[in-house]
Amino acid sequence: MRDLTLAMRRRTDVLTTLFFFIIVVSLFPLGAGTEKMILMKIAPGVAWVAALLASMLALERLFASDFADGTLEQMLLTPQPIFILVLGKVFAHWLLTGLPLVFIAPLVGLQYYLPDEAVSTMMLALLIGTPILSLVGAIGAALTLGLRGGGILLSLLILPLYIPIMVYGAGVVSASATGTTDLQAYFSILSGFLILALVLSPIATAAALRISVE
Amino acid sequence: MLEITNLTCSRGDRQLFTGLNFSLKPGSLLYVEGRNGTGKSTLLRAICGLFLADSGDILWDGKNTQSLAEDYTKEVVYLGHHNGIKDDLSGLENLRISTVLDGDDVTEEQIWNALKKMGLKGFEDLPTKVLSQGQKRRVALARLLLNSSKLWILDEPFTALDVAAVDLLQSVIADHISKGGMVVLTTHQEVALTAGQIQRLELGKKKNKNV
Amino acid sequence: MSAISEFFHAGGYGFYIWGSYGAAILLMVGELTIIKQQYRTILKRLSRMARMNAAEEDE
Amino acid sequence: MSINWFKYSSPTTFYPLAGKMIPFFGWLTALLTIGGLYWGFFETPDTLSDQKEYYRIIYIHVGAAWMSMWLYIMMAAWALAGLVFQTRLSYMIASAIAPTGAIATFLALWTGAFWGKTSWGTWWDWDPRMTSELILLFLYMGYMALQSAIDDPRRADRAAALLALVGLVCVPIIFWSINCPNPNECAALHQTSKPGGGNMDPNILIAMLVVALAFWMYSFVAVLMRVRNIILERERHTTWVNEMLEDKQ
Repeated sequence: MRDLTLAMRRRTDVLTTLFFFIIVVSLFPLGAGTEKMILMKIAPGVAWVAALLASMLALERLFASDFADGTLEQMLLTPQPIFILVLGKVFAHWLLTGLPLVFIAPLVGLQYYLPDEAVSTMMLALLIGTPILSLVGAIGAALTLGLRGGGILLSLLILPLYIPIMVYGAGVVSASATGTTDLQAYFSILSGFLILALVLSPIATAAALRISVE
Repeated sequence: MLEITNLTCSRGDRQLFTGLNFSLKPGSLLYVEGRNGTGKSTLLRAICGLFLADSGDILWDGKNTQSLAEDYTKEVVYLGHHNGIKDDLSGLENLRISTVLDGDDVTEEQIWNALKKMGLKGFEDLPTKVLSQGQKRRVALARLLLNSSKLWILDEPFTALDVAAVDLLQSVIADHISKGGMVVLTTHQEVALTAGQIQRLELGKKKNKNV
Repeated sequence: MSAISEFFHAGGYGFYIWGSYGAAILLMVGELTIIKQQYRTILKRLSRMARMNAAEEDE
Repeated sequence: MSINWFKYSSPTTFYPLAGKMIPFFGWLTALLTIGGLYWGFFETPDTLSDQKEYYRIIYIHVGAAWMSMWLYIMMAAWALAGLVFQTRLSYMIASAIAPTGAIATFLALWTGAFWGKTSWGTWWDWDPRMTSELILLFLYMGYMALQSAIDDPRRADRAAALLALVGLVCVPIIFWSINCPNPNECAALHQTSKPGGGNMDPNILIAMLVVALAFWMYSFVAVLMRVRNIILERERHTTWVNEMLEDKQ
């Protein structure tokens, strides 16, 4: 799709997000002490908070450039249903910010002494969870389009909505790190969230875009 | 056929116009006049569906445009203050994307021809950020040549264009109207429009006249 | 100890109880006062604007 | 002929109507507060089985907590009405509810902290209910922040309304996720530290309900007063506002 070709021309964005994630994750041990037990305990939470923030970072620009040069107006006027276009954009956002985090997750596991099963659990959880972050975030990005201080406002609006994903995303990693094997329920809930977000978020985002473009 | 009945629009706390009525038949041009801030752009955006009017209806062939949704946007091409082109992409890529999104079946060759006709020969595959304002405008206007939509809504299409390009655009508009198309446009420049049936609508007066 | 001070003492929990009730009264009365204040300033400003407009029309 | 339900949805007719309703709800608030608190302080025992006199915080705590949630639902409902019917008044009411809702939420947290200090020995605990209230406060803040960040009132109204609806969809999910972070043993986490259920003194229950009702009436007063402000502010260019101003002079 269009957004991918466009996004590929700004490859540095991917690296920025990725390095942001790595830096945030690396800072925690320096602040909280490098004791193995503590690190293992906070690892899931840290990884998810860093993922939330990294995903927020690029959200602000999700529709901003299209808004500025008028292509967003044009997209709203095409005979394509808007939610398809929104899905395309969100998918591009996820490919560039969410997917890299999944692959970088083993590094977190290394830094925080996580057992192997926990690392693979974390990768799977991030794989399901990060698209939800992109989807929900898109609503906020559409609402704060073109506003002064939109980035800060965006985090104020969206971060509370991220809580459930973080609770279960981090919960499943903790559970797996402490040796629980029954993780099915966590993944069912996360997948449920994903389906819900896939259905509702593009509609809400499309409505928000219409409001903001006016 | 485009019909506007009892349209009322406001921006912020201010009411721009109320109870606006007019209709536009195939093969005619509507020239929206008025001073700055009288709601010309808003009216145009309301017609194409980007702006939600306070009240009133916009009918396309007798049907409400809001319920027609995609069936209506298919028939409309809008060109606003922004060119709606991506700086990072070339003129060629920009047009290819917009034609795909518009659902028009356009060949690569047609795009080259359209750009050539707009006087952009040799600039086709440069990123548009290296082009001048007028050249960017021409890329945007090239969309008109590739589009099969009936209704053109042009907000200040003549800005940033040189004399030759103004003439060219005029002939393009005239051509579209002679083929039974409709054009709604605003302009601050006094441009001699030669196209067939011309209607004028002046905004910002106490009563809206329909000539 | 009189009955009233005993009542306010509330078995040693006076601070907590009156801390809660005090906050409630403060916030609610405060909210209403602020709205009332806003109302007055809006009215004042609007009537000033109306007078200004009337003066302009007279000229 | 059918009744014109939309008659009162116009700010012009609603403004004087609200003005007439405010004193009515005001008196109701005062009456219910005095009645409820009298009942709660003088007709109830000083000590419950495990709680001492501090349990009297309950009257305002529960009232505020109920109102905070109810007001959010009402706010989202008016927002929805605004988006569906395109009535400006609905947006105005929705945005008038937000600050009162935020205050109720804050009050619930504040009184909760005082209660927590006496009953659990700590000002703050990551108790699911308190955490939920905190999140609710964030949602109110987000709504107000978005509304005030947008200069164009039309866009502000509609964007904030959409946000309220999105919040409404997410609220149950958020609360539920806080309540049972471990889906395998959800029920075990439910706290029963508050005096509730079957063994509550009926007098306390009555007082609690009456005070909660007083809170409700109070929020009517505050919201109606604020709506009047918003109407005046937004409609200042219209003739009816100017005529009304002339009448007052």
